[in-house]
This record gives sequence, C-alpha cells and structure tokens, in this order.
Amino acid sequence: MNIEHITKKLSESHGWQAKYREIMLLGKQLPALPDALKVDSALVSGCDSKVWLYLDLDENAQQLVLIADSDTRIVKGLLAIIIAAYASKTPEQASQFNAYELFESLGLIAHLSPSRGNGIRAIVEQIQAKAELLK
Amino acid sequence: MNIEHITKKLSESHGWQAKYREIMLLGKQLPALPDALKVDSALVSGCDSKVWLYLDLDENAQQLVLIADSDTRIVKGLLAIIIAAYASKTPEQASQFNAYELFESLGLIAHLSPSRGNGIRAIVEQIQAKAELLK
Amino acid sequence: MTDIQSLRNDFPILNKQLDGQPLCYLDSAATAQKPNKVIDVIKTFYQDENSNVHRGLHTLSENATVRYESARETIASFLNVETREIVWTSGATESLNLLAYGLSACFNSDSVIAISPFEHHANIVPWQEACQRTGATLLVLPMLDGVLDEQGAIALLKQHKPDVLAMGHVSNALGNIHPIESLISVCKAIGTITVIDGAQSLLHLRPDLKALDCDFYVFSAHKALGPTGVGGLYGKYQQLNALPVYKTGGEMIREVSFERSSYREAPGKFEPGTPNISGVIGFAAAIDYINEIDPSALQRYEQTLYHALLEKLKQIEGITVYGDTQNNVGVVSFNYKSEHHYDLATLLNTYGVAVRSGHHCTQPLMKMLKVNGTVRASLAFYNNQDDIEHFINALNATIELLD
Amino acid sequence: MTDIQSLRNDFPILNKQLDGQPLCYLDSAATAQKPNKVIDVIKTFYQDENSNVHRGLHTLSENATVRYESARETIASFLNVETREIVWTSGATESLNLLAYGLSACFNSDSVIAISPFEHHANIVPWQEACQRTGATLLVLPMLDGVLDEQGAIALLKQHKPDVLAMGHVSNALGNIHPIESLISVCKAIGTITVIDGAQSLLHLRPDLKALDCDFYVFSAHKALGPTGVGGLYGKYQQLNALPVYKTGGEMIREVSFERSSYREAPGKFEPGTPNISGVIGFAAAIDYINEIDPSALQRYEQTLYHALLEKLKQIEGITVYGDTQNNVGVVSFNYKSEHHYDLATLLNTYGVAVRSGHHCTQPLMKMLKVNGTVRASLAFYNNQDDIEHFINALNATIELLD
Ligand SMILES: Cc1ncc(COP(=O)(O)O)c(C=O)c1O
Ligand SMILES: Cc1ncc(COP(=O)(O)O)c(C=O)c1O
Repeated sequence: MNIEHITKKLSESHGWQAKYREIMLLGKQLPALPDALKVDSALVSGCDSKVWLYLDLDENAQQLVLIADSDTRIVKGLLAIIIAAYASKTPEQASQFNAYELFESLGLIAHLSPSRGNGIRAIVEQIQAKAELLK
Repeated sequence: MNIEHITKKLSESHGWQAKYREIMLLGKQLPALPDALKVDSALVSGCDSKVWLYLDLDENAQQLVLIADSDTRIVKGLLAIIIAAYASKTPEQASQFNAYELFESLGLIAHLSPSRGNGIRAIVEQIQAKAELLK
Repeated sequence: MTDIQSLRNDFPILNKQLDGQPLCYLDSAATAQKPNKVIDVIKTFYQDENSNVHRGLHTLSENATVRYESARETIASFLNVETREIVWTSGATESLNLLAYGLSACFNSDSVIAISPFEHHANIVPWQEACQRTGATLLVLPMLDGVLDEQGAIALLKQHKPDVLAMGHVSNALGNIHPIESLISVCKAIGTITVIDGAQSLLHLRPDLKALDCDFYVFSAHKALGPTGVGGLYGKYQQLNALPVYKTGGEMIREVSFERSSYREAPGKFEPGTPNISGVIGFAAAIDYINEIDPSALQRYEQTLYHALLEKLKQIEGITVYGDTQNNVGVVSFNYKSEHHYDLATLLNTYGVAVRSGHHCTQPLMKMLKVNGTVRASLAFYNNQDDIEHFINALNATIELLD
Repeated sequence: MTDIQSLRNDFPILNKQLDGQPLCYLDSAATAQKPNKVIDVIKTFYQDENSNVHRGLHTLSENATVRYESARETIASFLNVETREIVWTSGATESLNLLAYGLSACFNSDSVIAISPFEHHANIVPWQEACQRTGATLLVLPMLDGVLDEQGAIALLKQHKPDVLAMGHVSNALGNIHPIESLISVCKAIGTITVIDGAQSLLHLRPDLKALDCDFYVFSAHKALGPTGVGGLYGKYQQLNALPVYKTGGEMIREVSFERSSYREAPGKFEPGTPNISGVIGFAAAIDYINEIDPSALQRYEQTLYHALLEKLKQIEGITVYGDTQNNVGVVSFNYKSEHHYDLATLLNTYGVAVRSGHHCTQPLMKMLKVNGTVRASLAFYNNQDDIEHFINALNATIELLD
C-alpha cells in the first residue's frame, strides 16, 4: 500500500460511511500482529482502543520500519494510513513529515483531535518522538 | 422611641440619602453602651461591623429588655429600629413578630439579605432565638 | 404524554444539524442538555447582575448574594432537606473528595469502607486514597449478572459493619437503580455512615432525602440540566458540620491571623473563595424548570422510551445488553457480537447519533462484566420515539457495514 | 486613548441603571465585568455545542474537547508557557490549595514557608493548614508604611532560606505591585520554590511567566473578564508533574482496579471529573479579547485613571489612603477620618457607586495597618473619567451627610 493510492481511494469515497468502509478495508490488509507481540509494553498509552506499535530503523536503508495492530477496525485502518505515510522515510524525513496536513487532506482531522478517547494523536506523537531519537 | 414614630419618620424621608440620614439620627438617640459592656462575648457573629447585643427578660412585666450598640452609624440606627420593634414585647409576641415584614414596609429589606457583610439578619435571628428560649 | 414531548422544544441544541443530519443525542448520562431558561438566566446574570457575592454592601453584590443563597434554598427544598445542609462544590467529584477526606479523618487500620461494584471512578479513587492514608480497607459488595446482589450485599454489610457505605443511587454505566432504601436501613441498624452518589439519580428519580434517610448525598448540576463546574452535597447537619474542612481560603473563615485561623459553621466553612456564582444561579433555574414537570409523568415517559428502545435493540441478533433492565433510569449498555465498541460508536456518529463508548469511568465493573467496554445510549425526557427510530436505523446500517 | 475608552461599550452591565442612577462600578478587584464576546461564547456553547469532554467519540464531544484543550493553549501562550504546564481548577483558591497540599508532601518540622504580609486569606490559610499537618513554620516578610520592605524581605529570605515563598503579585486590598522579579531571583539563588498568586495581576499586568521565572503561578478567570467557577495554575512541568494529586476521580486516571489506581501525567492527573467546560471556553474568549488590546496602551490608560482618582481623593481633607501609590494597578484603599468604612460604602451605594468595604480577606494586613477595614475603589480599563467624577461627587455628598 502506498499513500498516493490510499489518498486516491479515500477521496473517491463520498460520505462518512463510504470513507470508513474504505478505512476498515485498509485495516484488513494490514497484517495482524502475532499474539506474542501484543504485549503491554508495546501499547500506545492514551488510546481508548488498544494499539500496539513497533518502530525500528532499517540500518542499511536508513529507513523507518513500522508494524502495528489494534483491537478496533477503524483504528487499524487509520494505522494502515499512518504506516503507509511514514514507512520508508528516513528519520529525518519522518520528523519533518506533517501528519496533521495529511489527515486534514484526507478529511480525517477529527481523528487527530486532543480528545483522550482518540488515540491517533498519541500514535503520531509517539512516532514523531521516536523518529527524533533515531535521527 | 416607638416604632410608629419611626415608621412615620422613615416614610416621610424620600430617597435613600434622606432615609439613611434619618436612620443615623435614630442611632444617635440610642444610648451608647458603656465600654465595659463592649466585650467579645456580646458580639453578634456574622456581622462585618461590630454589634454588641444584650437581651433579657423583665420578670415582672414579662417583657423583653434589649440594649445594643454598634461601631457603625447606620447599623446603630437599624439597631434602634429593631429595639423599638421588640422592646416591651413578651417573648411570645417577640417570637411571633415578623421583622422581615417591618423592614419590607420600611423599604429596608436589603438589610436583611443573606449577604454575610450584612449583619442585621444575624441580629434578628439571634433575638428570635433568644425570645424562643425565654418563652 | 404530549405535555412532556413538547418540552423538547425548550432545548435549542436538539434542533441542531450535524453534517447535514439531525442530532440524535443519547448521551445524557455524560451530560444533560440545557433548556433555554437556564441559558437565559446565565446570560442575564453576566449582562445585568454580575458581581461577587458575600461581604459586598453595594446593590449588585447584595442582589447576587440573595440569588446565590436562594439557590441553596431551591435545591434544599427540591431534595426535602434544610437549606444549611447543602454545600456548593464544583461537582460530584469534588463532593466525594470532600467527604472521603473529611470522613477518613477518624479512620484507622480497622476501618472498612464498603462500595458497590458499579461505582464510578469518582466514588472509588477518593476512598482508595483514604485507605492508603489511614490503612482502612475497601470492601466491594457482590453482584450477579450485572445486578447488585442485594441479599449478599446485606449479609456482607452485617458481617463487616463498615464505617462507611459509599454507593451510587443509579449506575452511570448501566442505568441500574440500586435498592439503596434497604441498604440504608441496614446501615442505620449497624451504625454505618451512608454516602449516596446521586450524580445519575437527581434528574430522573428526584429523591426525597428525608425519606431516604442517607447521611450524605452528592450531585452534579450538569447532569441535571444545569451548567458545568458546579454541584454540591447534602449532609445531615450535625455530621456535616463535624467534618474537617477540605479546601481553605477566603469567605469560609471567621478570623485569620498569621498565627491561626478559625472557621465558620457549615455550609460556609466548606465554600472558600469565589464560588461558581453563575453556575449556582443557573442550576437553580434548572431545578425550577424540573419542578414544573410532574415527576410521575416524567418517569412514565422515560420508562416508555426506555422499554421501546430496549425491545427494538433486543430484536437485533447478536446484541448483548448489560445490567438490570427491570430497574433502570433509561440507559442501554450493549455490545454487538465481538465488534469493538469504538467501531460501533464511531460509525453511529456518522449518522448523527451521539452515544458513549468505552468503560464509562467504571473500569472495575467492566472487568467484572468481562468486557473492555460497551456502547451506552442514555435517555432523558427530552428524547422521543424519533430518536429511538433514528438510533435503531443507524445501528442497523452500522451492523451492515461491519458484517 | 479613545480606542480603549470605546471598549467600555463591550460591557453591557456598565449601561445599567440602579435605582435610577447610572452604575459606577469600582469593584473590579472583587470580580471583573464581562464583555459581550465572553457572554456570547457561553450562550452559544449551551445552545449549540454542549457536550462532555474527553473520551467521547461523537462529534459534539470531539468539538467540545478541541475547544477545551485549545483554551489551554490560549492561556499558555498568553502567559508564555507550555500548554501542558497549565492546570484548570475552579479558581485561584483551589489552585493554592492544590499547591499547598502538594508541596507540603515533603515538608517537615524544619520547613519554612514565607509569605508576605499582604496576602489574601486564600494564600495564608492553606499554608497554615500545611504547617499544622507537617510542623513547618510560617515566616512573614516585613513591611514599612503599607509597602513591602524589599531589602528587609530579601535579607530575611537569605537568612531563613525557606522551602517556599508564596506571595501575591499584586495586593488585592491595596493594589500594590510587589517587586516579585527581585524576590524570585533571590529565591532561585537560595533554592526556594516560588508560588505567585496572580489573581490580581493577570488582567492588569499580563505577566510573561518565562521571564518572571517563577515555579508556580495561580489565577482566577472571573477577575480577568472570564466566568465564575474556573481558574488555573501554571507550574514548571517537572515540578508540576512531581506533585501528588489533590482531588481524584474520573478522567485523571490511567487505570483503576479495586486494588489500586494509577494516574495520568500532568496536567490530566490534576483534573478529575467533568470540568467547568463552558467556564474554560468562556475564559479563552476573555483572553482572546484581552489579546486584542495593546498592553502598554491599556496600562497607560489605567494609570491615568488611577492618578486622576488618587489626586482628587487626596484633595479631600480627612482622607487617608493606604499602600503603595507609586506602584499600583489602580486600587485606592482609604478611610475618612474615624468614620466606619461600612457607613461610607453604604452611603456611596445610594449614589450608584459600587465599592467594597471591610478587610478584603486580608485580616492580618488590616491588623498591621491598624484599621478594622477600608473602603476600596478598584479600577479596570472599562472605567472612565466620568466614573471618577461620579465617585468623587458621591463621596463628597456622603461626607456632607456624615459631618
Ligand atoms: C490576591 C488574591 N488571591 C486569591 C484570591 C482568591 O480568588 P478566588 O476567590 O477567585 O478563588 C483573590 C480574590 O479575591 C485575590 O484577590
Ligand atoms: C455515577 C457518577 N458519579 C460521579 C460522577 C462524577 O461527576 P462529575 O464528573 O460531574 O464530577 C459521574 C459522572 O460521570 C457519575 O456518573
């Protein structure tokens, strides 16, 4: 999945229901995390739904590697978008990347609101912080 | 001083300034309490200004006897009205007397408001409570 | 019934369109909507009457003080208690903190505090803190299938004779109405102080506290048509006045020197600082509004809506409803198959339906129910059959999208 | 100057007639009046947007949460601090209680808390309570003729190296602006934590907290054009986050079980329960309003009014003015001969003049000034020269009546 493809798909979906259907389909394409990796230490705190997130650096390519899963379908779909946006970026590129603009353009900015029920913002913040450290 | 006289005087005073002038004159006619009686135990609590109040029963006449003083002129004048209203009443009559109606008719009801700065209500409540005990 | 239906027009937000859809507000257990009367009183206060209360001699201040203190009378007579038995706070949470702090002053390591398994975090954590400070222990009453086990609870109370029983009148997560009458009467007999969390009962059940005979009762204005940032507590006067103060500051004192300070009598001593004046006045307007509605007609109407909702919901295959559906103020707390409540609520929202999802600040209860959360639709008298239809249609469409 | 004068029109209450007299509101130190913008925002919130915040997935709740959290950004950038360094409370009194409770967790009988002699009861009594709990002692800085003795205070601080200095930026009773910059820098050098009571400074002085470099700062919205029942505190993040929690309940927790609970990070952990949502949003509107005014023009204007008032007052024989008339936000605190402040204020009120009289919740200060109270006229930028004339005329008439 690449981000251009996702952007196109979502912009073709009219109405919220269609959008969420598309998002849930994206989630389905995201490989499930093996249960052994669904450990509390990998949980992103501040999410009402459970989100497990792993982020590492491919030393050779100097690119971010992200794997993640969630117990909810919609958040899993949003994770697919986030992973597509950040994957294969260098830490430098990642820390300069503006997820708010992306979500704004996808019409999904409400998911980045500071509401505590809404963990997507916490996920993005955690990725940004880790990318910063990997620079 | 009797209460009819006071009521007449106040109803003839037009405007708040004239009313307060009259009230302060009433206060001037109230004999000052000797300093020896201005003790903390006689203070009415809940007044922003200081009010010393003594209430007793004339056993022969079975009538209330009140003496009081204040460090402010207006409260002292209001005390004069209250004393005129309660003096020479039996405890029975006093506990049935409605000071709110009197102050309402004098246009002074604001002075019986529950504002903590305004001690008149506390004075009336204290007199009522003591009259109740003396019944 | 038409009478009550027409009250809906007093709530301007209910005419709102969200993304081109009419709003279907089923989140009154989180916060109730406000009638025009309440909104107008607040606006008028700031436009014409704003002043600080107490100690001011000027007319604005006198008037504001009269309004503020007469609001205390309004809620006191609503609850059938004495005016001086009402303390204003910033909400039920602060009220419970004040009580847990105050009552725990005489706890020790032999003390026991009983709570129900349905409690909101606000009625758990302050007691846990008190236990930690004093060594007291927390005792949790038993439940069966999402309903308080009344006989088991009574037996446990009699066995442990706790110092305090702190429990909700109505469960916010499930809507269960608890049998507090019988529990309070057991507590009287064994000398247990009763603290009733009325956050969810004040609006729907309009309790008569003299009849209930509890020692303390707490509430939040915003759950009962009033503004945010204000609430209160009732306490039997002797017991209330005997509590140590929780917050200190201006207005609550009798005298201050650099050496020491003395405090006023209750309720004054529990209200330091500038109170939420517009909040208190707005809350009194809300109570005035509720007083104009016939309570039994209101309850009948809410029950009719509730059972209509419950019936329709149960007809959908795969729905599990939690809690007590016999004694309920009008809350359905449910899940659909193994779908996540987050997905359900998010999709319902795309149809203009406002429901809550998650643990509803009752994590221990969710654990006992063996779920990680539920979807909660909560009703108030300003809802109508259209809302129920709107909700059921949206839920069916949501399920279609998920299946 | 005309610019600022025209702002008066934004405050609807200032056009009010009381008993047929125009209102002359000189009680802004007790509470400030509210501009239409603030009143409208509150009304619109309840009419169109009302919802509980946090954890809600539906649109109303999301929107309310965004508003609530962006209000935190608004006040943070106004004070030039980080957003997460702002905690919402019910007002300055609660903020000071939270700090006195939290900071005293590591006090012992060797600890010393320094306060100034000008403090409001809200910045005295919570520290006295902390002293009583922990055995710490209260140290009062010196004053000379109603003005803080800066050199004496610095010497005392250096001698005692207190754990905490808690003092007002501006005295509510007298209007004195205290030299907190120099005291804070002394405190930095000796390791003393600084708690600044900004209740009276936020509106008039618009402090830059990064520049001031204090550790904590508290404020009330209602003194700064905002609604009642809301305020807050700033704390340097590490120190803030290290404080134990004061109130507990919903929203502030990470996880709750019947056995134990864990808390969120600051500021969340200090905000249990449903906050004063309309209050916070209304306060942000007040800050937005203040931000549109040029601060130096505002201060010039307030100073011009203040000096005009002071000059006219001093021309009246028998008037005593207390406090620092060089560094003052615009408060005159005075007495006339041996007349009682109660009589003066009551008579002034008959001319529509709203002033405060009494001890202004600063009983220890009054004792040091050897008075039982004063009359206090306090200005804000929405006052004008007509108010001053109105006040002086009323005062002259009052004096005539008394003499
Ligand atoms: C200097 C000062 N500190 C604290 C307070 C307490 O503020 P509030 O009553 O809003 O809690 C006040 C209010 O009078 C004050 O003037
Ligand atoms: C049963 C119950 N208790 C206490 C509270 C806390 O009330 P507040 O958040 O208004 O302080 C709530 C609110 O959700 C509740 O439902």
